[in-house]
Amino acid sequence: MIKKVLVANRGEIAVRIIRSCREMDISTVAVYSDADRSALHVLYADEAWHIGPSPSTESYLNIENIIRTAHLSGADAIHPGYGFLSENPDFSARCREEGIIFIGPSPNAISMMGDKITARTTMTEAGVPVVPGTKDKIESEEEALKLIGEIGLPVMIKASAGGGGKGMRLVTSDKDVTTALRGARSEAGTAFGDDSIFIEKYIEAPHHIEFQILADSHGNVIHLFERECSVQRRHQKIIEETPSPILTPERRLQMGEAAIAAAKAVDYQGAGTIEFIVDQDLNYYFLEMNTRLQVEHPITERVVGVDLVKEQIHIANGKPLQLRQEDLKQQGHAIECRVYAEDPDNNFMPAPGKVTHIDIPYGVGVRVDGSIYEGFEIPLYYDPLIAKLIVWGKDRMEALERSRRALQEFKITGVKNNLRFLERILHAKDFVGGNYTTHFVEENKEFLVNEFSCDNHCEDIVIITAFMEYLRKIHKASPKEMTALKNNWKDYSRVRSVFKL
Amino acid sequence: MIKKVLVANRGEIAVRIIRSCREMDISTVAVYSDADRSALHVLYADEAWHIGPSPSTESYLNIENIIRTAHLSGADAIHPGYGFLSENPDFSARCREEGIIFIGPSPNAISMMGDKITARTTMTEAGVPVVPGTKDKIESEEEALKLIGEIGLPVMIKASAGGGGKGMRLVTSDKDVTTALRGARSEAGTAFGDDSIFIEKYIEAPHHIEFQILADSHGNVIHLFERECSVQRRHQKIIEETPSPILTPERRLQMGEAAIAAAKAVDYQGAGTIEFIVDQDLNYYFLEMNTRLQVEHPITERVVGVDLVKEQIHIANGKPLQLRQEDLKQQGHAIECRVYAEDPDNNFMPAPGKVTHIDIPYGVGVRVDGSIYEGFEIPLYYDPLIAKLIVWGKDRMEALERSRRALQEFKITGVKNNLRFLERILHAKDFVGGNYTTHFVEENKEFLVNEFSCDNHCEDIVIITAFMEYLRKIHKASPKEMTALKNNWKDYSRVRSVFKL
Amino acid sequence: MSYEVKLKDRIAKVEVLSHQGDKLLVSVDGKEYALDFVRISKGSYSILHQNKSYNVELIPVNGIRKYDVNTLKHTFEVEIIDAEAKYLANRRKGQEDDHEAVISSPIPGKVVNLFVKEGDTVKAGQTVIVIAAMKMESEFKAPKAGVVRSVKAVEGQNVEARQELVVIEFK
Amino acid sequence: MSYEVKLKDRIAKVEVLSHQGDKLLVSVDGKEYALDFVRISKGSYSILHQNKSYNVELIPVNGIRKYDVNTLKHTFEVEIIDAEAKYLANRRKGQEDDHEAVISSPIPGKVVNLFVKEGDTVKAGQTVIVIAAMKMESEFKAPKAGVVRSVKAVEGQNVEARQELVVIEFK
Repeated sequence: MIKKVLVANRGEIAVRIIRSCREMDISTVAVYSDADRSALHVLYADEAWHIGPSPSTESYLNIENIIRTAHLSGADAIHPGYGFLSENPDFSARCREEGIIFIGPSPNAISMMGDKITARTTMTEAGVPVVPGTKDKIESEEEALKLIGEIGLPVMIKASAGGGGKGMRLVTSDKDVTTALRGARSEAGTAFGDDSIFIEKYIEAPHHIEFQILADSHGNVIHLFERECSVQRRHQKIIEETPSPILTPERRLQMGEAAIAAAKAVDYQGAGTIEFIVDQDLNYYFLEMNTRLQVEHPITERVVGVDLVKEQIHIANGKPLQLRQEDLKQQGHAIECRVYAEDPDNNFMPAPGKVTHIDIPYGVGVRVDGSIYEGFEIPLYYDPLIAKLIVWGKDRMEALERSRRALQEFKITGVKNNLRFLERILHAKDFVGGNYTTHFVEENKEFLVNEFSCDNHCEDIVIITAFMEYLRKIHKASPKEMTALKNNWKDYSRVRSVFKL
Repeated sequence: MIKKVLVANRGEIAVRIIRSCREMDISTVAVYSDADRSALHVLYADEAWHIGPSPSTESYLNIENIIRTAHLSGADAIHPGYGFLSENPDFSARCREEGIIFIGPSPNAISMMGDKITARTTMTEAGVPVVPGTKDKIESEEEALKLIGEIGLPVMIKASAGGGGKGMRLVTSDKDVTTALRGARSEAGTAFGDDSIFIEKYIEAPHHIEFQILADSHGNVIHLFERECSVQRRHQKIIEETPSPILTPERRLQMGEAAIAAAKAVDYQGAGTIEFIVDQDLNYYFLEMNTRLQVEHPITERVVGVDLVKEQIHIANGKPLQLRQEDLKQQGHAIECRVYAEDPDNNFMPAPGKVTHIDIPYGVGVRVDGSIYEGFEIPLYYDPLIAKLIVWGKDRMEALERSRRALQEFKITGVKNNLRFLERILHAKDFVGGNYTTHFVEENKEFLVNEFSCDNHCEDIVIITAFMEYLRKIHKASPKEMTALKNNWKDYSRVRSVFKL
Repeated sequence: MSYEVKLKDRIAKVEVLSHQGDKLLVSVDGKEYALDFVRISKGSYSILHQNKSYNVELIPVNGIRKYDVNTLKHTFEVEIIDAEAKYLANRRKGQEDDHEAVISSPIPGKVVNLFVKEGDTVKAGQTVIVIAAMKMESEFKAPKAGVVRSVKAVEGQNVEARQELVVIEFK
Repeated sequence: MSYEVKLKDRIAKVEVLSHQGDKLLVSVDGKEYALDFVRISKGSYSILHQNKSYNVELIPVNGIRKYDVNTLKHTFEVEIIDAEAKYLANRRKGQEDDHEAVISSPIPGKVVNLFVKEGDTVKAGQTVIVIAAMKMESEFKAPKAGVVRSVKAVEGQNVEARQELVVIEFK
């Protein structure tokens, strides 16, 4: 039984893991780089050990230092969180060698899912659908035409040696096939000196939908339903929800079974996520597997009623799953908004700096996971994710309305952040409608960067208040100046007749 | 349809009601007394209107001022919260006369349940069990003996004119009946000049268990299961949980049906609570009905998955209930801890004053409803309830462990409070075991007021830190003094050889 | 260069031995502590001692000598005893009056129960009076055994803050 | 006794007409406001205007003239324009250089995509370069139409904070 866990991570996920450990009466060891001496996970853990300089390659990615710290602190297990070493098969292997429990899957499962081509082959063999197409080079036009016939339009033709969009052609109609093929090959030949191509089914309006699975060491695998993650900007998820507003119960069942088959195919143990790309007709294709906890795991926790970190620890302890597939249900609806320290008005540039003030939303159905506090200096070395707002409602509409209410109350001052951008998303027609694709942010760009208009008078009230505070401070700084000011006010009130409410 | 709600209350419940209104896009009007100009409900509402001086009789209980404010502000409905005017039939009636929707039951339902004798009679007629005994005076020994035979031992004999324990006798054994009867009557005669008595079944180890009900204006009544409220101090609830750890599914079903029958008997509309007293054999007796929202309603919200304030508003709008009894389920377990500004070390005396610092717990399964902020001055005119911690877990053990974790993180500084006392309750063997009665606090008094022992070194660390802060401040106050101090340090380090980590 | 610091009933002698950057060497009642000592924001410190992490919040109480202190698991009241504090403590001691107890309520309320009358003998811990204030009931008990010398409260009536309610003369 | 206050592009003239207790009469651009104006804690005010409730939080930004401001529904940056601010603004104006744009990243990162080379013509809003920093990708666009005068970045390579990456000369 695990008694002391070293959390090989930082930020909100480290804090979140420590919370569950504390509830289980497990001791916790935080590790920190130079930049993180004052980080919340250091303050919150039972122990804190320094593991190196600020750049993560020298600290949070430094396997030697982390293993040494585990031994020195007497930790019997390591939780890798997400990112950093969480999907590094060498780290998982190294923990095993050192007699430390790695709270995650085997090195082999990580490796198989980490390599795109192995993963694709393994999935095909397990009967899990992958995006139709070929990963072998195509060298002749006949071969290409035959394959396009099999896959069906639309397809994307890509140069094997490609990059930067060169040699890429989208084909949506039969009459364009030959022209596109020739164009792509010729462009590829010119640009890269190699005119071989790949052909892949083009998903026009893709949804990113993933399934949470749990697998124990006794061969039991269950899924905890899906998360809809199509609100993305440059492949970075921004808002996730569950259930997905587009899935039917039948399709959910099928995809859940596919997710379980995928996990079984690599003899998976622990918590993992199978990502699918889904088209408008609800055809679904395996994209990849994340062999770790996801940032967005709390929405699953909320609708299924489970603490995923605790489940991970139980599995790592060799216990059989207590949850049975037939008992699991999606209760209501949950939405997660990711709060980034970034500037939506300036290319979404990450915005490290000092947090001067925070207002956190409370009340029914609201959970906030975060890693900042007033006075905290967000370091520039790591991910700018600083908090997550997880909101539950009895149905999607309530979750949406509650998320808006919570975002309105959520304020982080001192560093630029995307809170108002998130609020805009929750008011965008496509999001409210529920049928949005991974193109959502791009398609709604203008709406999303607009500001909410101010109430009547509200600008003036803000101006007045700031001004009064300024006068107050001047007064404190120099009483003399203020006395003059006060007399002036008296003059005014004399002239204008005294006002009474 | 209600568009603007006046919340005729203050504190956490006013804030909580405004939150749900905001999610429903309903405007909110706060009312405040002199003492509450800076209270959170005033800051949080869309509008705020002054209704009178600090004593609640002149403000929150002033029907005229509240009705006038509703008209002036254009509110079409009033939510009374709990306490204050919430169970005042005249207020409910007055709202009706004035064409304002009262979010609560009819004056008649309030009156019938407000009068103990009418309520008892009505319940008996509706087939809801009440505590066996008589409310009519008994004047002869024969009559008394006959009744005791019917009720069964133990019974409590009480003087009709009684008070202060005089003329009271607990009878647990047949052989004592006659002696006790005569003793009680003689004592009563001497003390009050009236030797008539009452006889009531004595519940030895009583549990206080209540059922939440919802009733719409179309005759639909459902119950949302029970809340176990036996942790009390001087009839003041401290911790509530749901499900009750002692109820069986069969008994839960019966009591739920009894609760529905009770509500139907008074043609109830809105949210209400039927309180039962339950003995160790799970015999249950109607105690009273609270014709309003309860302080502890959030634990029901959490396990049933419903926003009770929104349901109240839907019912007030004349909508039929969307929830059906057969769909309702208790999901997991929830515990509420009531945070009072009171001093457990000094007779639990309420402790008004200025809040200087707050640390609020976060993370999975944690909800905090409150009405204080840093810098807020808790007024001495009202209830000392300042916050509620509502924690959910997949089962009772998880809810308990998570509540402990959350309470550990919860800090309110500047005013005395019962946070540590609450934490002690969650460690008390009787509470952990789950079979505790309304005598729990009294029986565990010594355990509950003890302190948690400090970790090794932790006192010393606290002493050092306070001392260093003191030196820092002295230094800021008088640089000269500190320079001398610094030199002193140098001397010491020279003598003792420089220390390096 | 050592000070006394009071925590609960304990008075500890504290002495800073060296302080360079975040490295602090200090002794408490002769026991030495080598700490990584960092001020993380106003009134908030992170202390690592042999890799144990302590997060200590200090909230000043009237001035710079007294603090309400929070750690993750505990809360304390701490007082630095400087010359002024010593003087005040000595003066208080001189005035202490230990032959009677005056029971009063710190805030206004209403007498719910009054269990004694003048001349009654009371045991230590016996409930003397119950006051309701801010909707809560508080029981006031006799701190030691004694005799009720005077009763100024009436059941059912309101009382002011700090009003004398019951005086108990100790035996 | 009037000041100018800047909020977004607007510069408003503010004048206190009277202030007695919590009652404040003030004009903004000639419009009068009668307010119930209460400071509730450090940097936090409650304002009632015709019974509308405004809760305004002010977080000072370097000194006393600039504030980040939160209301329940909005956030703003506000600046009080006093003599010093006017002087600074005038000086800035003189230095302003509007015939070219220098694209740089405020924090260190890595060039993910570089879409232009020296001599390329760019349209207003066209993405010029994509930088990854703190694991996030940011697109930098041409503010106006122009010609790329110089490129100092290389795809796949790291860049320093404020390093000149691409210079666009406006037409």
